[in-house]
Amino acid sequence: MISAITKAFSNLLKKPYTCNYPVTPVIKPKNYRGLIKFNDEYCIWCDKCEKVCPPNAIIFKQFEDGHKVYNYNPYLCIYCGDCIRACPKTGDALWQCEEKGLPSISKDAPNDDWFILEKEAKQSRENYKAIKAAKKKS
Amino acid sequence: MKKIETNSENLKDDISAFYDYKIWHYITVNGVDLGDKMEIQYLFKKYGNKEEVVCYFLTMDYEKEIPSIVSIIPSAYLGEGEVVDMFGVKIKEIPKGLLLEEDSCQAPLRKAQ
Amino acid sequence: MSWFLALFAPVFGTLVSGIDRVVRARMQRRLGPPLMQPFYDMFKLLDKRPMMVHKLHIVLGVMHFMALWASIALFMFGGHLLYIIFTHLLSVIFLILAGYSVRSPYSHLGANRELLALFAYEPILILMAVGFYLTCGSFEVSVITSNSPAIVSMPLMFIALLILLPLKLKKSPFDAPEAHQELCGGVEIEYSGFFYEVIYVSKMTEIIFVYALVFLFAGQNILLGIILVTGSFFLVNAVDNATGRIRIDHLVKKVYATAFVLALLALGWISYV
Amino acid sequence: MKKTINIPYGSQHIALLEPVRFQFETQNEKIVGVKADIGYVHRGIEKACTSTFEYKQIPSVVARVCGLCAITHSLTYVMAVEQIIDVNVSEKAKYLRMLMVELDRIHSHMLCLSHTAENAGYEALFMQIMADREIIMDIQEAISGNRVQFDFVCIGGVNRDITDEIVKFIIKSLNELQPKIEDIFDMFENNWSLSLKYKGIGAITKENASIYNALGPLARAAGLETDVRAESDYYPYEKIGYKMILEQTGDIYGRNRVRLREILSSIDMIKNILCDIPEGNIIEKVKGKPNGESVARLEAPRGEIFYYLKGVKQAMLDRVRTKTPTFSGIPAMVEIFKGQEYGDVPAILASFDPCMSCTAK
Repeated sequence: MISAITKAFSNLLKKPYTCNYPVTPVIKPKNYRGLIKFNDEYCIWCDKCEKVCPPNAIIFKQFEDGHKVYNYNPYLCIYCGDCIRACPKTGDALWQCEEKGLPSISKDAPNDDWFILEKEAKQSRENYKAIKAAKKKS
Repeated sequence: MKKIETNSENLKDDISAFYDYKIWHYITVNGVDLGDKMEIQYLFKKYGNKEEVVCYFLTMDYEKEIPSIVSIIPSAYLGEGEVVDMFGVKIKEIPKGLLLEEDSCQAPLRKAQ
Repeated sequence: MSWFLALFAPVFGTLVSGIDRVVRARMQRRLGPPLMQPFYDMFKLLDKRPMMVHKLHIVLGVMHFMALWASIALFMFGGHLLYIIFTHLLSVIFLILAGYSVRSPYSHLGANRELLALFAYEPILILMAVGFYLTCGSFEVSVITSNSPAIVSMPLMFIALLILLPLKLKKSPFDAPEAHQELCGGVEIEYSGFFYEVIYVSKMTEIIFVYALVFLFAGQNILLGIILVTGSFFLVNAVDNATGRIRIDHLVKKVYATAFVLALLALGWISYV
Repeated sequence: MKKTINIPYGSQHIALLEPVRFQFETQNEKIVGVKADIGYVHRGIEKACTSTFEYKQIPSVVARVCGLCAITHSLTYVMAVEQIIDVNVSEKAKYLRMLMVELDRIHSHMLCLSHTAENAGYEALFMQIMADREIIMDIQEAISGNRVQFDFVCIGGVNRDITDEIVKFIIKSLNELQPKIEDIFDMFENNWSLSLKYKGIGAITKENASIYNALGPLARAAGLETDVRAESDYYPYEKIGYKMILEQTGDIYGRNRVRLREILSSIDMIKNILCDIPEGNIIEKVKGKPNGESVARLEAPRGEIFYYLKGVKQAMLDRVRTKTPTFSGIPAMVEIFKGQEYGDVPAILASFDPCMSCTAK
């Protein structure tokens, strides 16, 4: 107990462990798992990342002429990196940066549009398939 | 996993003949839905050696009632309570409502629903 | 001067409480809250909606604060030490009655413990007053503060008071009556909004009362008084950061075994010398 | 006649960070009856694993059962899946998994110790242990890229390799941590108020521990020899110097001692692991769909964790059963509470290290 008391006094002179977080930034280690970045120039549109993603944070929407658009929801992403490992063009088309994802408050409703988009994307695939099938027939 | 079959009549006799709290570590009670029947498993492991897990199992109809093993293993009421809640099976003297409430979805892990 | 001190005692108490929180945080190597945090808390509590159980509960809470303030005012005006101690006792009894007046089990247990703690420290406070009478020849605070320092003639009594400090300030090891992990604050749990603020302020005003008693040991020597107060302030905080909370039955036993015995010894010493 | 006061403890309580409710019947603050109510936050993860997610995605899902034992949940699941679909994991991946599990054990034990200290009213020790725990969190962040949710293991191996730089960093940090742990050990051993709070409080006998199926540190503090690390040969624990840590007292003091000694032995084990990590692939290719049943057990910081899987040649599993340590520990906990003082309840409860997000998964 005496040693603890002396420690309490000596701690008064030492620097605190904690920091004033939003004002003083914290140091992140190298290879921190952050947001997922995408470059459509190199993408081969194989949809593998979409299939493996556990929370469905990557969605490809397909248009009638066949080209796809990549959509990514940082608020749904769990930064597990499964998409990066599934990607055949890792580093060029899809990579994980060290940037931290920003928090969101429920007022912004970041996921509401996303779930609508999810349905639309599903529908767009089916539409495209139907168009393709119709073309084959003709 | 070593599986030993039993049935609802012999369950209590089998378990009480087999279980000694000084030798066996009771792991849990587990339920598996086989589509039209239920399989209830009682899993045990021996303390301090590397033998495999021993599993006593019985198959039962959804509506039948099986006896509880709480009189033999006092801590089994949690595992049995979970099976009762999740699969809606009937076990004697084990009430519903350990994990789920009255107004929540009943027997969520059953396949028919 | 006395008017000023008596009137602004709650404000000083709040300020000391702010310093206390910063010191405690630094002793744990944290940054801690800003100095004015207790004031911010008070402003926040003003905005909250009071949800009180019944009127008697409110009245007892307010009476607790008023009695405590009155005892401090008596002190600042140099009144009779026994009156001061008994006014303070009255304020604590109001709080205990408030604890019993609601049906929450935490409040009841808190009141039980508060009562036990009262049994532990009240005799020692009275013995201390007797000690002052024996050394200074009077119970009047104004007489005691114009005499030579009483700590010279009864150091053991001062140590007894030091043991009581954590008990009165609700700091470990003697914070069982409040014990937020067990009782969520004990007697104060059913207060809310503005009325909780009254209890909150009176908790901080109590700091002034306790350190005023410490100051009394310095007599007319103001510099010594300041040294005693700051020294005991840091010591209490250090002990708070070096011990856990002991149980209420241990608390009563330990306080009687140490502080009460020391106080008796001090009295014996004074009358012998 | 003594008056009985019923004290609800939880599901929202200052000292209890978990949604569980204990109802204590007390007479003069002595507990005469206890009821436990779990299941406030049932999230249906077992259902989600069999209806929404494919078996390859589940390691990420079960990791979110609990933040503290994230690695043990996904690892036990992965071990069970690997048994079904016959994947042989390389030695290197096994070593890396062991490394992560032991790191997880250290930080979880430290968290438990700090809570035990805080609930005994010793705030400064809580802050001190939490500050020292940051060292382990930094190591974990360096290895896996995230503080809490590691997502480190995957079916067939591990996701990230370890570099020489990280190895050096780990050894440096662990050398820094060791004297700090010894310092904390000294505090728990010699502090006057803590010995009043811990010694002889919340004790369980070896007999009762095995009747009520106590697990992990709770059982080992009572002298019951149960540790999955010694009961399976999946991981080469003997090679890296595993010793079972036993105490005989069974009280809070004994449990704290078990945890502290396990931290020290885990530090030694990690150093041994880092010395002889074998060469090899970290990940094996996985093909096929699970068909059959399997079980897997692992020693989580709180005790035995158990997974039962059943697959029927589909990408989705037929049944995932999770048995978590706290879930089986509750009967023993209820038994310990009887006859204790209410004032000791927070410290006793914290010394069990209950994890309700695991219990009601």
